[in-house]
Amino acid sequence: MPAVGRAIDTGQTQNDYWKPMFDGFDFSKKWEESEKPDVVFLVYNDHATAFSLDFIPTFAIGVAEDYAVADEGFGPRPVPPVEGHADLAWHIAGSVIQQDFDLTVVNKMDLDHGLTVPLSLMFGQPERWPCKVIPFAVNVVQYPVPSGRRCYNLGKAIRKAIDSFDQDLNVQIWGTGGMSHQLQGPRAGLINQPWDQAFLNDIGDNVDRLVGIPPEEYIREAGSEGIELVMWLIMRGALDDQVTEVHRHYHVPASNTAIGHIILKNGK
Amino acid sequence: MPAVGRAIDTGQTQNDYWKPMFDGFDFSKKWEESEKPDVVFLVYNDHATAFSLDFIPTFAIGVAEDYAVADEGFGPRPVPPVEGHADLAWHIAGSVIQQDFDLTVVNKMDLDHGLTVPLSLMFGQPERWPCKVIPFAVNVVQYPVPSGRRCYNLGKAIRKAIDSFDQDLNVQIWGTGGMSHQLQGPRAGLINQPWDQAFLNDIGDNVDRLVGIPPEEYIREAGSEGIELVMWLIMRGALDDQVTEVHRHYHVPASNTAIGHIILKNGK
Amino acid sequence: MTKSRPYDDVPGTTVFDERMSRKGYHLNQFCMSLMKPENRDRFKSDNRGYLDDWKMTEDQKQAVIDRDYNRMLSLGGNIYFLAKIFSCDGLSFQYAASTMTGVSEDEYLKMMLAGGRSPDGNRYKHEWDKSNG
Amino acid sequence: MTKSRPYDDVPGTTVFDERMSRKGYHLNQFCMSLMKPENRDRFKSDNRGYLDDWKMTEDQKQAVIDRDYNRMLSLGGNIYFLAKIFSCDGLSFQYAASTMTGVSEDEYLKMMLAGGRSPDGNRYKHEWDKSNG
Ligand SMILES: [Fe+3]
Ligand SMILES: [Fe+3]
Repeated sequence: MPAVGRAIDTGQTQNDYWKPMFDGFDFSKKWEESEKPDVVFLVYNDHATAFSLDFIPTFAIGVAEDYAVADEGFGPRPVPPVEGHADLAWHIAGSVIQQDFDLTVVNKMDLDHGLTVPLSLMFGQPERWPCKVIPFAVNVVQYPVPSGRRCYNLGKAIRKAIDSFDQDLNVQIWGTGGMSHQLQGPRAGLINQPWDQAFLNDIGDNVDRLVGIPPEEYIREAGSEGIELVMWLIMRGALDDQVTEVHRHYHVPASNTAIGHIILKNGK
Repeated sequence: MPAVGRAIDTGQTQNDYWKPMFDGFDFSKKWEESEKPDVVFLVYNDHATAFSLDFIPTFAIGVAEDYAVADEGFGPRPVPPVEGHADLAWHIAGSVIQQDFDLTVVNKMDLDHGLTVPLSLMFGQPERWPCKVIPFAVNVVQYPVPSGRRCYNLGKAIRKAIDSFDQDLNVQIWGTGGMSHQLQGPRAGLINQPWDQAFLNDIGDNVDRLVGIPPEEYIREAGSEGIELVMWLIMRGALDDQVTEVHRHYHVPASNTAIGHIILKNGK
Repeated sequence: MTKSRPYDDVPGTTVFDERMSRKGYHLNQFCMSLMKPENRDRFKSDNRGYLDDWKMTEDQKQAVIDRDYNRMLSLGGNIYFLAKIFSCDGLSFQYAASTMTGVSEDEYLKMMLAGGRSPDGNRYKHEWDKSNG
Repeated sequence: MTKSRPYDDVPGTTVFDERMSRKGYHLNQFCMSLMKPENRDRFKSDNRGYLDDWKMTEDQKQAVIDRDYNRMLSLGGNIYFLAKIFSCDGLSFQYAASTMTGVSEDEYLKMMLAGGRSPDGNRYKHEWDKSNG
């Protein structure tokens, strides 16, 4: 979210307000340093930046060699541009379209905080991002948004595509998006900690429950922007049926939002 | 195709070259006059007009109130602008996305000959088109294109959406695109009349065969641009399983292309 | 389509479906334009003049000038688009959210520090009607 | 990915898959620019000068200047994009197609009037190799 980006960009991560949140990422940053991914397949939502109402793709995959950082109304964030992995991205696009997912293929788009804040949280403030990124944008702005089940099945198709790629790469899948939050209207500020905790509890070993949650439950229980959690199901679909939890962190508040993250690795 | 548009726009439809082709539409024009559709759901392909390589949607539905006629490099065709049917288009978009087709929703796009030439062929040269149009663009330019089976199933989802709309409208589905043709390379000019005739023979009562045709068969047998025929399968999917053939016409050549059309109505 | 939706009974919340999107198209496209610095400058120096370039309703323009975000939401604005307005004003999501809830930014901040707004009593419109009635 | 595809053995045909699309991105985007009259005017009055504004390879630029459509295809051009060039020249698809087949427009027209190019002998590359060898 923009406020987290600003805290990072203005050096406020260690003040009383932000420290507990950023501390939760210490482990994850070290873990990334040891894992050294070649590519992150980064599932995120564009926040009315690359896509206006003129053109609203349900799922869009970036196949470019590089991407600029967007100006969302207050100048671009001071972070490095993002390098793509065109070979793998095109391979996934082709494979997933042939598995009956009707992607929009994108050669040019600016990337907003939905993509760059997760990079900052996991990689800090390097001169250059330590790996390549395939941006995968999901429409969670204009209803109807894709169902949780559709997202989960898409994850499975992406996994099949990655497994059939003929280069040996260390690929991570990130599902992003705040946990419960609502940014709009008289109900703004809604946070549902028990609901979020149940989501974190089930994403590893009981994802079937999560896959069946209808959009109105996200809105009612997790706030209008809690719908972003369907993106986590794409990540989950791309992993093995059996996974091991490596790390988990949950914190309230980050500005208007409950922020949670969980690291899962394939196999028990 | 552009040449057909030019023949219409420059008053050459009755010369020796074009007359046999245009005569094949006499029946169909009269049929449209008696049918008086309220809305045509028009499945077509954008020919690098509204969509550049920057954004390539597999399936895009137009939900706008109106659309301009595109300038494809020689000025816009002298035909009326196209009126949309936003109510029905949004209803279909919502329903079809919830049936797991990952549409791109479009509020603004200029329409090229892929959409306006079929309108001219069926409606002639009116001051104003006699009905509203929902443009539905299918990617048949950038491979991989959607499979015939995916298109056919999409047609079924569109039908379900139209049937559940709460206004009583006379809606027609048009699938467009040339039959066999190849516009490029040393093999340009390929026409496969027996293959086309078999396609016309089977689209009514033996569509299962057509649904299984892989892209390489279209390319090999019907020319690189023959792949446009997958769009006919969206139309077919939207009709009843049992249909009656009302009219059929096939002619070679129209410039580089075999031109065919068939009118099917629901039920035996 | 004005059919009811399963989320219509959530209180204090505007779901950006096609009913809202069709109302708010020009309002939201105006918001997108503020991603360009030159447009922000023009808008800042003359709100009204800049807005008059857009096919927005008078109500929409006035709501923007008033920075009345709840009104903008009811007129088809989507929060991610509207964010371009308060970003251009140099204000945060937290500030904007507080104005929508009718409490001061400070009170809102305190609520968030205390764990945010509870879902209890905030799931259904009838729960709000009761507490107001 | 340079894996072979089931259509690679079709002769005289370039299928616009990602291998071609990645080569031809800037060439094709240049073509799209010719949908604007002012760009057509600039291009017509100075092909080379206009092309130098685009991140195209020298080979691509020369192929455009030469109106060598087969060469443009081999360098990643897609026929629907390339159509903007011959449309801008006031030429037809039929003319452009004839230049790609190496016969005169008149001969090409006659072939089409006689029912077009038969698929027989034109389905597989080995059929063409044989007839050339
Ligand atoms: Fe977000
Ligand atoms: Fe065509």
